[in-house]
Amino acid sequence: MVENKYPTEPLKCWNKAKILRENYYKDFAEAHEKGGLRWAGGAWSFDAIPAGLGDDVYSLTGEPYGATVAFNDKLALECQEATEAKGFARDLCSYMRNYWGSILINKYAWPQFSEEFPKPDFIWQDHICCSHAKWYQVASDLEGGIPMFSIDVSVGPYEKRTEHKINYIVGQMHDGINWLEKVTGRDYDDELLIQAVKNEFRSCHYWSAICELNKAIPAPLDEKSMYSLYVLGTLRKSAQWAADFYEKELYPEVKDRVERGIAAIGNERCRIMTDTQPPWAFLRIFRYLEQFGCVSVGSLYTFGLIGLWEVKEDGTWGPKSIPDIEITNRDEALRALTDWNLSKPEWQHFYHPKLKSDMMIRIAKEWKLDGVFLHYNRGCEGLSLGIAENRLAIQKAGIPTMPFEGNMGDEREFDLARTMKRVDAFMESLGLDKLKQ
Amino acid sequence: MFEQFKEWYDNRHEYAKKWKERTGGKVLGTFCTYVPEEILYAADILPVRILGSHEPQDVSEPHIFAMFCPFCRDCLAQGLKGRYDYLDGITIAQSCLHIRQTFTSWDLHIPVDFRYYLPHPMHVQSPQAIPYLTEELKVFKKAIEEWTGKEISNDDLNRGIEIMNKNRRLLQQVYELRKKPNPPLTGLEAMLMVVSSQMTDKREHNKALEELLQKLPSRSLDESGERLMILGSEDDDTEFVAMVEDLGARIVIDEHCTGTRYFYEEVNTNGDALASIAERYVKRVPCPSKDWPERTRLDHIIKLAKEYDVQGVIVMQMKFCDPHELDTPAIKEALENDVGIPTIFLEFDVTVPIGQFKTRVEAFLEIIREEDLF
Amino acid sequence: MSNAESEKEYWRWTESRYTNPDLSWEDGDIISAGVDVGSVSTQAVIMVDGELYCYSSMRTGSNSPDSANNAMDWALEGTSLPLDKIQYVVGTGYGRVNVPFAKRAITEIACHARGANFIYGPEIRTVLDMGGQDCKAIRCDQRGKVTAFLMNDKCAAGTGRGMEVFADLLQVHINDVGKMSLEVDEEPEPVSSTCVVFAKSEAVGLLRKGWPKEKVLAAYCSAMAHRVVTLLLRLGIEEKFAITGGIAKNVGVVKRIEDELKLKAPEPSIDPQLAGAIGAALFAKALVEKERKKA
Amino acid sequence: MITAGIDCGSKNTKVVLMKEGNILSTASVLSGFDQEESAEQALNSALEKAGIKRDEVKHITATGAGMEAIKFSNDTITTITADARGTYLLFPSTRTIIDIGAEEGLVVKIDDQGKVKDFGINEKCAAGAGAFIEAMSRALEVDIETMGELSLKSTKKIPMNAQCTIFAESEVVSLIHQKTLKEDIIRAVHDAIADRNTSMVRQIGIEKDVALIGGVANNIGFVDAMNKNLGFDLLVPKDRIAPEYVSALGAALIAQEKSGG
Repeated sequence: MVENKYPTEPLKCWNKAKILRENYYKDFAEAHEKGGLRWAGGAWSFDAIPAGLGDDVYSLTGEPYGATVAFNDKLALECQEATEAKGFARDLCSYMRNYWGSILINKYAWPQFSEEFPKPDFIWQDHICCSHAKWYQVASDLEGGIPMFSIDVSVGPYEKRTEHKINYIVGQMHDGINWLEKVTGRDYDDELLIQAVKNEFRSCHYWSAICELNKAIPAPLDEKSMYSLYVLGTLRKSAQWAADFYEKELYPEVKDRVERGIAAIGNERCRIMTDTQPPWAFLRIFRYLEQFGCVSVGSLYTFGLIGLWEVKEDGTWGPKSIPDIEITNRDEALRALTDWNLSKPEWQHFYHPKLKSDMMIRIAKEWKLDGVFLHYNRGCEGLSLGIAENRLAIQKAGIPTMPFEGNMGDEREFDLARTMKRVDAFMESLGLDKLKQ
Repeated sequence: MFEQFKEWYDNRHEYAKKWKERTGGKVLGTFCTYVPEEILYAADILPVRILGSHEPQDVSEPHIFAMFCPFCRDCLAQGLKGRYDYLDGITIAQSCLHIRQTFTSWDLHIPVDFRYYLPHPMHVQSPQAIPYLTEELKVFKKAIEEWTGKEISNDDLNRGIEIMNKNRRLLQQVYELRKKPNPPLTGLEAMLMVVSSQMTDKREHNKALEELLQKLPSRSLDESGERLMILGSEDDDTEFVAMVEDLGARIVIDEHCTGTRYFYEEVNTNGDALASIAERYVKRVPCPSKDWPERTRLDHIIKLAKEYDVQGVIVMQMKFCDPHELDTPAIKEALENDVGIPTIFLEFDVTVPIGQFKTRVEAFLEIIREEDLF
Repeated sequence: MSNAESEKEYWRWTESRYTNPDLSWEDGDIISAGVDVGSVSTQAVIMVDGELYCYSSMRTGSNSPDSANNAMDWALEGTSLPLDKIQYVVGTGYGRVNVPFAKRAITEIACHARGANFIYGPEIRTVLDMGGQDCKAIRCDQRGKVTAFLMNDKCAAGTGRGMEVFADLLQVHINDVGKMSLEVDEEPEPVSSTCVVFAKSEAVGLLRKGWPKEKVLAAYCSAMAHRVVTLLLRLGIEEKFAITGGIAKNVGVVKRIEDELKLKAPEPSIDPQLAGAIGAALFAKALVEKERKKA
Repeated sequence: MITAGIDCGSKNTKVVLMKEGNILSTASVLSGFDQEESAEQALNSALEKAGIKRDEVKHITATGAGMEAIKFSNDTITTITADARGTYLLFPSTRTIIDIGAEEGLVVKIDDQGKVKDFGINEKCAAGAGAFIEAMSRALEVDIETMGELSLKSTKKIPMNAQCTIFAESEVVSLIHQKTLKEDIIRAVHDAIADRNTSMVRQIGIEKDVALIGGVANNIGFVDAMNKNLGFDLLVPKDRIAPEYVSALGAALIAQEKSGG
């Protein structure tokens, strides 16, 4: 048994995060009993906008839901085979297939809250990946028709944004709000919208601030734990509870861990990051890394799916500052929301892999990494977009990479044994062998 | 009658090189049919659509993850192998993720003078789409002007529109003839005709079409067999089409972006030229990646199936092409259940196992014919 | 297969021939034949007025015409029926266009549906044909005419060839594989890999773990069964449902398919591997009648 | 000091005995169900050939798919590292190694010290590996050893479509039906595997010199197809040791270091 180099201790707010996540799925299931509304959409949809319909409007975001299904391999297989029987291809987004499957077999991944899959009242989606709007087009078909609105945000990289691009998105948002009033029969409250937008600013800002703290050696958080924390932002980034959790609980605690030198992994001696969603049913691969004293400090995915970033005076990457503006009306709120979201790191590579490579190389340097794991993710063409070019660029920058194929939500396409063999070889090439346990 | 089109199709690269010598003009490679060629013709640029070669290749793997569609990898392979070395520039209009990677990898590894990524609305059913695209087209036009150093006047734009519209009109006239009980052309000939229009100077292509339309109406082929429709993403798999027609069937209509989706609608010039062009590309029969929230393509497919009196439909699914995979079940259901037209689903790769496909297509035809054996 | 291994041919199933003792071709009106040249096996079936007169079933060689000839010669062996007395021969299967004496070729899909209709009766609506190198799910009407079908020829899992590879690996005769796979107290996890080559090494791993052969076979048979069931579900099953092709004789796979579908497939009265050739022979009969009508 | 390297492949188990950097003997047996037993057999026959006793062997390092099963080895090392070490000894100018075994192909990039820089493994589909050629030799009823030279007689290039090993068989059968010459079919088989492996190598990036090791390297037809694809000649071990022994050789070398030799 080797002595740990650094002290470790569990996260205090861990259970809080767990409860917030459960409540989210509970609220969705029970929304109607509370006289509230249910909507479904993606983790990137502008959830701040339906917030203007009232405090009793609950959402179900498809990607985190699809991942929840993936954790339950029996349910996942049932869902996937149900979609295949419907004639849908196996290579489609596995979150999407898990979600459709839940509709088809009418099972909710949270049976303690609802045996049956709760049917949403309307669909509120955004669109940047080919599967975004089409996902819910099919979902609506399978549910026998649900009113759907989707906003196209694929106007190009942040650095190239112009007035007319923003107008295109804001215009759709205004149309969307009129549509929401029509399908729900409710009056829209701009004050609630403005509040939600401010919450979203806080959620995204503080999540990045938390990830920035992982620059420290030893890393206060490992990616496996980060998955359970960043998820809140993918559920409802514009919610008061999400913003408060990140700002008032998680950020201070992680800051304190850094100050006291608390490590996620006691024997940290090698730091890596990953890319794209992990194969959710096989997070034990991260435990396996610990045997080599290897910690994954995150990824562009965990940092930049919800977190927003900017280059600070000293040239390093830090949390994007919360806009110092007075929002007085709907249009201002929507414009601010649009500009804020267009800077999302995980939206940039949709236009060119170079934009992603640059960010990844920056992370590798600033977070002091020894290598990069690239998950060639058959389950997500959106985030695997350009991954081969990313690999070439990272290699060129002199950073060792370990690509491996898998699938975030369909375990039939991930081979744990083979992947572990790959890890052995990669660690060997970094000159690391297993620490005697 | 179709030799000229086949000649163009087979020797596309030689044609483009000669065109350059002859005219001293620039040749621009285009990805996807959303590129507004009107503006390119207005600038006296020759747009050529970059397509694959249907050969096994081993060069794209380092650049595009193998889960992306074979077509986008085949196209990149053409670039990496230097077959498009005569291009002065490349441009893409935003549609699916797959072909986008061909453009970006091309941008990274194959030197060309001019590269342009044209943002293009995916939400074409939104009232915001036309004004937005109009603005993007202004920026695109400006970029072209800066590149060529020549201003594009309104007359130029109208000229570009007329060249494109004429080609669309003539192709439509030929397609009209395919509605006849025994069409005077085969599916293979039609494919060579439409695909070659995407790699030749439309003015020349128009001439060839006009000559064709002189002779074609009086041409009569052997009795056509089962009337089939092919549909899917891009498709210039001449080997497959020939195989199907060798089995005695006749392909009378297609719903491919290398076919009808490319030329079906004209630009209606009313007022501002760019706005008119934008309107055409927003309102055209969409690529499935832009066909939401409504599935407008379904009605179009059924309309075609009826107009062309189709007895069976071959759904040609490009492997890993998500936008189409997301529509296929709905299309099959609409055709089979709503209008009772049998369909067969085939998954295509860069090369197709022709033997295995032959058995399937034959069996499919046996479903339609052979009543008298029972 | 290394040569050392392939010398012991566990995969080699028994070839067979048969003549119907209660039938004589002389007093028959229409004598028709079907030859099914598959990638693994070849069958020749001769029918007298639509009744099974004689047949042969043997392994396909590397040359289709020869395989067809051999099968036909063997089928006629011991009968007084000369080849030229057969009025119409239809070729089907992989080498259908290479059957020398066939007047016409019809796909195995049409022929298997027609053959299943003959073997199992007109109430069959769904046919699963598990052939040597592909697997077909077929829907048909009461006449045995195909209305829809799906084929798996992308991956060998779920094919006779895949099963042969396993018989060799485990050194269990192909005819005993199915029975043996049922000699397990409880069903093991199916093998995970769909690639036959990897399923093989996975199986080796299990044997090394000390699993008995029957357990490994069970794991493979259930994987195979599950694979074809998903194909059936994609097509949509309508009762009654029947299985044809070589694997139909593998009780281990058949039982597992039935269990997954919660459906019983009827016991075949005739070797289900003959379905294709029977269908072809019946079509040949129909074609004779068609010609007569014309005349 | 004498050390042994054992490579437990999915098909064969190979042993290399070394003394102060010199190869004493090699031996190979079919990997049975009991891999340790197979390793034992291979080791014993190698000892016999070299005329030394078991207890003279100071250190044994195992590598390959089944290395964990070899309880009597002192330690294990992954094939990646073993290949790097073994090839570097044979060809110090090597920067890229292609190792094609029965079921798996892999590429290793090494620096001028023989240290692993990057690697790639071709998994999920066996179509790029030796098992593919074996399946084809069976379908063609041609002896595996003669596949290589036969294919060199071919004058015609025909493409193979099927990806799956088993279905490539049926494609081969149909080519036979079409009366295609066997040498042309065999060439097509080699080209198909060569294509898959070149694209695996390109993925990692080609840096010369490039060495080809593993059993398939004995197949001159395949080597020829690879050379044509890459546009230059691969280094293939022959005089000092056969290509299928290079991983075991690497393991034996590591055994020497581990035991301070």
